[in-house]
Amino acid sequence: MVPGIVDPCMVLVLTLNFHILGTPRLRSLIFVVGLHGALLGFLYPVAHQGFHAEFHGGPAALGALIRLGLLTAAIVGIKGLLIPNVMHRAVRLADIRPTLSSVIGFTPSVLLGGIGTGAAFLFASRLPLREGHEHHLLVPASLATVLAGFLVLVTRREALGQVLGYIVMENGIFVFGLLLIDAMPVLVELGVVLDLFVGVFVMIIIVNHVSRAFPEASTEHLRTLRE
Amino acid sequence: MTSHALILTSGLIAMASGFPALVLPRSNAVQALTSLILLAGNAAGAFAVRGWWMEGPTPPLAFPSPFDGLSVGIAIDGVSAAFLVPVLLVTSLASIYGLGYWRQSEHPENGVRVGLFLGLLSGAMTVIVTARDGLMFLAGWETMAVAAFFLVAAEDHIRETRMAAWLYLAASHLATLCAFGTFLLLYAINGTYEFVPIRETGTAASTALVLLALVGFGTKAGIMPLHVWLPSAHAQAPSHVSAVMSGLLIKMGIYGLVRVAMLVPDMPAEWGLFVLAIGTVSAILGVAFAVGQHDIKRLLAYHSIENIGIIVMGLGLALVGRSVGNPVWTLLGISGAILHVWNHALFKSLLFLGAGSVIHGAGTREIDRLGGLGKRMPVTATCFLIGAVAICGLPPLNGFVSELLIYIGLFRVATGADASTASVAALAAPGLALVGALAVACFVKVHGIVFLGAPRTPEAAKAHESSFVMLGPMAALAACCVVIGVVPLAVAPILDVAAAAFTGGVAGPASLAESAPLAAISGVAGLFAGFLAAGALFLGVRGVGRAPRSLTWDCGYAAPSARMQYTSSSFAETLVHLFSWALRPETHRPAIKALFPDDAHFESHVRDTVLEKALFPLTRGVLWLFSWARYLQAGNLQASLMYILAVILFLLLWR
Amino acid sequence: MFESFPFVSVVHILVVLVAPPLLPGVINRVKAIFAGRRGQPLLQTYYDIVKLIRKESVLSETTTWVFLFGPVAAVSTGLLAALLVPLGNASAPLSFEGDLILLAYALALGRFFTMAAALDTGSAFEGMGAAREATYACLAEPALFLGLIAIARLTGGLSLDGMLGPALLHGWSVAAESLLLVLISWFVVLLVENCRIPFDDPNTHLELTMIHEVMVLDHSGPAFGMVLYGASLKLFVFSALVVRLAFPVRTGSEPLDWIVVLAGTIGVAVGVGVIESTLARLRLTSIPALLTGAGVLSLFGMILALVH
Amino acid sequence: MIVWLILAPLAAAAIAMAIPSNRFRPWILPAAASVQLALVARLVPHGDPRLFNRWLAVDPLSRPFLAIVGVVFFLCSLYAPSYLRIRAERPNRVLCACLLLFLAAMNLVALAHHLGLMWVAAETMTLVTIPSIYFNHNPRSLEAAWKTLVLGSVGIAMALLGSFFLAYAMLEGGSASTLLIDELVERPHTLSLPWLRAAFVLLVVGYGTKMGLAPMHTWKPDAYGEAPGMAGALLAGGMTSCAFLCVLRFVHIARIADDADYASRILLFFGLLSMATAAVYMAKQKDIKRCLAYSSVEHMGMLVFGLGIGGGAVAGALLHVIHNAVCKTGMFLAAGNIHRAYGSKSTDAVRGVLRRLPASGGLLLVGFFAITGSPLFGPFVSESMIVGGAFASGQLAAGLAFLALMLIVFLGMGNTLIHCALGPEPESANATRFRDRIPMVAPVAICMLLTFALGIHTPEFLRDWIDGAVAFLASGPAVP
Repeated sequence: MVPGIVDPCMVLVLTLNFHILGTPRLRSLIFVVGLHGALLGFLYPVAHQGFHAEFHGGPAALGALIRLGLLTAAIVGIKGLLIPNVMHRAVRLADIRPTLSSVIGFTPSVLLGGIGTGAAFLFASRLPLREGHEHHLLVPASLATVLAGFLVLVTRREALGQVLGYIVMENGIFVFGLLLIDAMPVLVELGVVLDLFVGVFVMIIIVNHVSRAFPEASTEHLRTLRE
Repeated sequence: MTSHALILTSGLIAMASGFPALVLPRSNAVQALTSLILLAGNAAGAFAVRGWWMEGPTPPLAFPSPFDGLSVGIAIDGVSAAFLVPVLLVTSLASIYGLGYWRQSEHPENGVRVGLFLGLLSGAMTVIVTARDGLMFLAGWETMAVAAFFLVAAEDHIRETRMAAWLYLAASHLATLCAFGTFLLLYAINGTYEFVPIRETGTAASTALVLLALVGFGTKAGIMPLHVWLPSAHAQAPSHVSAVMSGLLIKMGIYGLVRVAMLVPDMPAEWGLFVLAIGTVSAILGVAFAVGQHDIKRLLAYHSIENIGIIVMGLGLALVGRSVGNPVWTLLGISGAILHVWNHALFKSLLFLGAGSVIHGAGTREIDRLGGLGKRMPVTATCFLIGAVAICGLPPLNGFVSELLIYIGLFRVATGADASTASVAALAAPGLALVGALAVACFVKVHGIVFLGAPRTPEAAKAHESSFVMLGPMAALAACCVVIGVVPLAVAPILDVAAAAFTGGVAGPASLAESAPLAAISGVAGLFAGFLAAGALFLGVRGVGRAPRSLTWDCGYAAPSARMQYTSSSFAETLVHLFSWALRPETHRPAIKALFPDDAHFESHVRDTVLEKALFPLTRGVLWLFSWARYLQAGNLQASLMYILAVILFLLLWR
Repeated sequence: MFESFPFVSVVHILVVLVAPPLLPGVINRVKAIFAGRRGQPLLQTYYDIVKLIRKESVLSETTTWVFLFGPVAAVSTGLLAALLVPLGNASAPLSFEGDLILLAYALALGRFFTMAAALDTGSAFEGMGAAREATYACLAEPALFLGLIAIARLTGGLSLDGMLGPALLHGWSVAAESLLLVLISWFVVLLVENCRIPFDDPNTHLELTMIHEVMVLDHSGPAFGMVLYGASLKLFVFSALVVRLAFPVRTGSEPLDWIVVLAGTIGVAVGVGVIESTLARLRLTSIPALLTGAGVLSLFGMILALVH
Repeated sequence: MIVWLILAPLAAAAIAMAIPSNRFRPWILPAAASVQLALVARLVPHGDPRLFNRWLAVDPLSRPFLAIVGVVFFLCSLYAPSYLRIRAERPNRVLCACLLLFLAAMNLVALAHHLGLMWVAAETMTLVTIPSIYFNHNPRSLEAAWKTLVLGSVGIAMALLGSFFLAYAMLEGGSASTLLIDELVERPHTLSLPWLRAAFVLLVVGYGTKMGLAPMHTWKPDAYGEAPGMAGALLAGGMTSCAFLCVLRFVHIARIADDADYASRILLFFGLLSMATAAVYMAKQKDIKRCLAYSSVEHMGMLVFGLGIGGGAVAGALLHVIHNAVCKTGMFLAAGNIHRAYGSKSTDAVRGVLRRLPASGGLLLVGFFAITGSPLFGPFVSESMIVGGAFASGQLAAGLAFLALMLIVFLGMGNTLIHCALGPEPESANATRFRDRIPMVAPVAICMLLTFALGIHTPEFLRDWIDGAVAFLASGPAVP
């Protein structure tokens, strides 16, 4: 019952994942992560079956339509525009090096991402799925994206890279949320977005501090607190 | 007020005795006040015991507990009373002694602290032996443990003292946790923390209970190889504290063992034999280590291990007797153990107080730097001699009586039991004989080197006798040693009651007066005193005491110097060598290279083998392993994130 | 006529008071015979003691009352021990359950004060002697007790009277090998406790190698007389123990029993003399090995008694 | 009414932002804390009708937690003005506001009766603690703040994914999907087991990160070590307790779904692993505050261990939340005083505390004995319930392992703290002029007195709360 457009989008998401894992260029990464977020934002109304039902239901659904539109705009706006912009500003102001580095290198990152995606598919195929969800890519794509985000978090040395990894991970979780839109009250959805916004915002503030305290903004420097 | 309420009050007064001094100005008078309150508390305790003795058993005093629907209680029974008597007596005497030994004006920094925690320690022990349930017991237990920690750490500006205090605390916490586990298991089995016997044995829980109790209380009591904390703590604590610790605190471990033994009435005989065996080993090794020491307080501390071993032997004997249903063995074992608890409390406190007097007078604990103190400190020397003879178990003093009970019990088992049971007892009795002979060697050494001969250092030559407040308690303890040794029948009734409490009235054993030659001991003591008097009279009549004085015969060498005297290390050398497989003596020899070497220096030490050769390496090994774990947390955020990922994947795949 | 307790006790006490100094004389006579000399009179020890009691004494400056207490304690404990060992047919004057332990511990008390007296002089030699005495006693004591356990197991008695009486005869009949081992072991204990060759040479002239003799170097006059008497008492006690162990037979005639025991002790003294004449003193370092050997013999004896 | 528990701190935060004086601003904290305590005293005993479509409520489970938050915050707020007076060189506007927001967030976690709202509150809790960790504005505190933020956010993301999984488990199980606790408790649900289990793992990992369970604990020593003692106290006493409440909620759901055994296994795993990790890293620990942080890891382990054991141990775990919070708060405040007095928190410099700071040092030792399970103190009571529960339910090995780990922890912690407390004072040049002063010792003393009092006697109302919470945890829809 998931609209047919969702699956191609998921393929796109997965492709973007690989790009995120493979690119060392910060600007390109910020852009792609923004794109990633925006894409999911657009999927939000598409996946909202309850809305479709209400929409066909009659004029009472107009309020719902407005709500949906605002929410979509908020998600797309925050994830696709605001966050990339803030990040670009941070890069510019804090004079952060424009390339990222990886603990294990970029090719192995992509390779691991591939393995992770395969594992996600395997895992998802073994989970009992609800009728209508079995043949869709939502579950595996969600898990694969979470894994990809985690991989970026674990392997990137720079603080900003980790922030981006975190966003990717959140996006993966959001993909899963698409399955549940009907069941989940709007407030929680808003919470997701707000938390993402606030969380990332605070992170960026800290990254600014970090880059002022330690040039290079690499977390390699953040290793004085240890056993 | 019932005797149960009175004994609790007594404990609380004792605990509170040091608190007024916290707010009052620091002076010797306030210190005396602290002692006085403690004495008042202990006197109340004595009245409580007397009241209990008169009125017989009454229902325990109960309070609501911090737990749901449970109550905790206080009561005196035979075993409690048997432990209460030494507690009340020795803490009082130690407190008085402290007024001279640890004067506030001489110890402005920690005088108040020592008074405070000594009171807490005394009261806590009263609570322990009267507690009727695990919670009350543990409350008293921990108060005691922590108070003793601060007492050991009284002189915490000395590094060794800090190490000793920490080692004590570590061992003490092991003991506390084991006791904790013991009573929790009791709770799990019985559904109550009250001391109610377990009816089903042989289950994993009851086995664990007994093992935990053995480790926990054994650690507190200082059974070899769990004794590691004991020598250094006793050596570093102020002497009157050492007296209380050695005389009483470690006995609380014994009390715990006795109490747990009462909770598990259906123990197999093998456990009793095991206890007997560890007691024997502990006694032999304890005294062997003692022989090698040249610090008088460490030496006395190792003798505590020995005597605890003897007490545990008695307990093991009682357990064997209980298992096979032989009331006489049980009676001899438990009353021997409890009487030895008393005796050890008396003579070991006496010896520690004597050692304190020596330290106070001559300023060192090193036996080899003393000598000839008998002339300058005659009272201390005589009291110490009485303690020394008593601790060796020699007639006609108290140590002999308790050891005799245990010996007779062992001989009875060896002659009366089947071959396998008898074999343990048949090895334990010669073991005890070996212990006795070693103790004689050790105490001849201590007394001889410290008090006899000529002073080895100028400090020893200038030693002064202690004041009356210090000598009085020692004299009192010495008198107790003599009285119990000469008239053991006087203490037989309370031992009978304690033994009856131990068996829980099941197959009530015969009275001690019938089972052991206590009356004969008195007769023999009288006869012996007659012999001694006759001999002394003879020498007196012959005027030997007024004989002319001359130099000691030294094979024609007429300029003997005090440093030529035999030292404690040389005295013990052969014995240390005989036991070197266990003692691992450490010698530092000079390397002689030239024909005419310069000043050379030779040292030998007997360190604690378990501590140095087992525990420290083990700790280092564990710490080394732990240090590897530190690489897992090298401040790397990526690594931390990976642990999260890893644990999620692991748990998702863990079926 | 021996049935009445006090009379037997009086005999016992008289024997104990009078007989002991004879034994060193016997030993010395045997040694003299082996050496082809005429030797001292048999009663030389009595003469020595009497002479010493009449002499003046000199004390060391360093000593205290403990020094004089040593000989007193040695004699007192020796007497006490001697009253515990059954000699004739009737029981010893002092006899109760567990008296065997009192015997061992009374002797230990005597040893304690002898050693303390030695240390009181502050002499390195006397300290050395005390140390050796203490050390060897540690090894001898278990051997003694292992033997006692074996005997107690075989006889079921816990007092020396019961253990060394007719019940022991039964013991010899059922477990002779066990008791034989104990007997050998106890004889070794006798030698070491009384400082005889091969453990100690009472006649040596070098203080460095002595044990008992060096401890009493500073005693003189009456006190030294007591030392000699105490030493002979101890020898007598151990001899009597060995005799009673080896020969628990009751002849039926009570005077004969007394004669048997006394003759036995003299026999033991002869044996000691023979050993002293034929064996050399051991090196000090190998003494522990021999004593341990004695202990092991006793242990075997005890094990045999247990499995029996 | 209960909404004031959230609104009052928010208002106070706004006021704090508005007050210009660095010196007077901190007094808003005790004021807000008093309001909090008054509200808690008013509301908690009775409970309150559900609010906002049953999204907020005081239920039996949240009662003890609201009380803890109130007490811990109150004690810290008593300490705060004097502390901030000493630290006059640092502006405290953001700190004060964030502490108040933190209070609001903790209250919201305790009140939230909707799993999604609870999650939002938990996330807020993480975010608003960051400025207090970064209070010192030096590279070390920045690092600590960064690590706390990233790990906390990842954890909270996992919790979100877990919540989604849980919702999906309901969908898949065929029942109407709801995250409202009341509905979950009242209506029978069939949940899809694989999804439920995956959800449970993610949720425990997620909220466990906030609690500081090993191996998600790595932020804890850093944050506690670098934050002011007061903030450390709030984190250790307040935040971790609230995170435990979140875990409790999911254990409740697992029980409703009849999958308690799986949950127990996961909880025991985390419990023992946390205790073991704490034991390992406490050995030879040279930093007092990090040592306390590991102690916190250990006690969080104890909580989930008790929960995993089940039976009487659950009540023990609930009680232990309170005992641990009170005692740990006092210890962190005392450690803060020591840090002030020595200008260091390393055992190399901190020696002879009992001589330099007799009150703080003595109270820290009291706290040490209390927290390591000495009888007479609160934690002993709860720990004995936990281990006693383990023994009573036949889990002998687990109980013994618990005791053994307690011993190792004692050894490690004691080695650090005892050696700081005893001995002569060092003659180091960097000694500050700070000494014990009543406003900064009194809160510590109150904590220790409370700990002691709770060890002697558990008050009737507390017993009722615990019983109520245990009953609530056992409640659920009738099995069809």
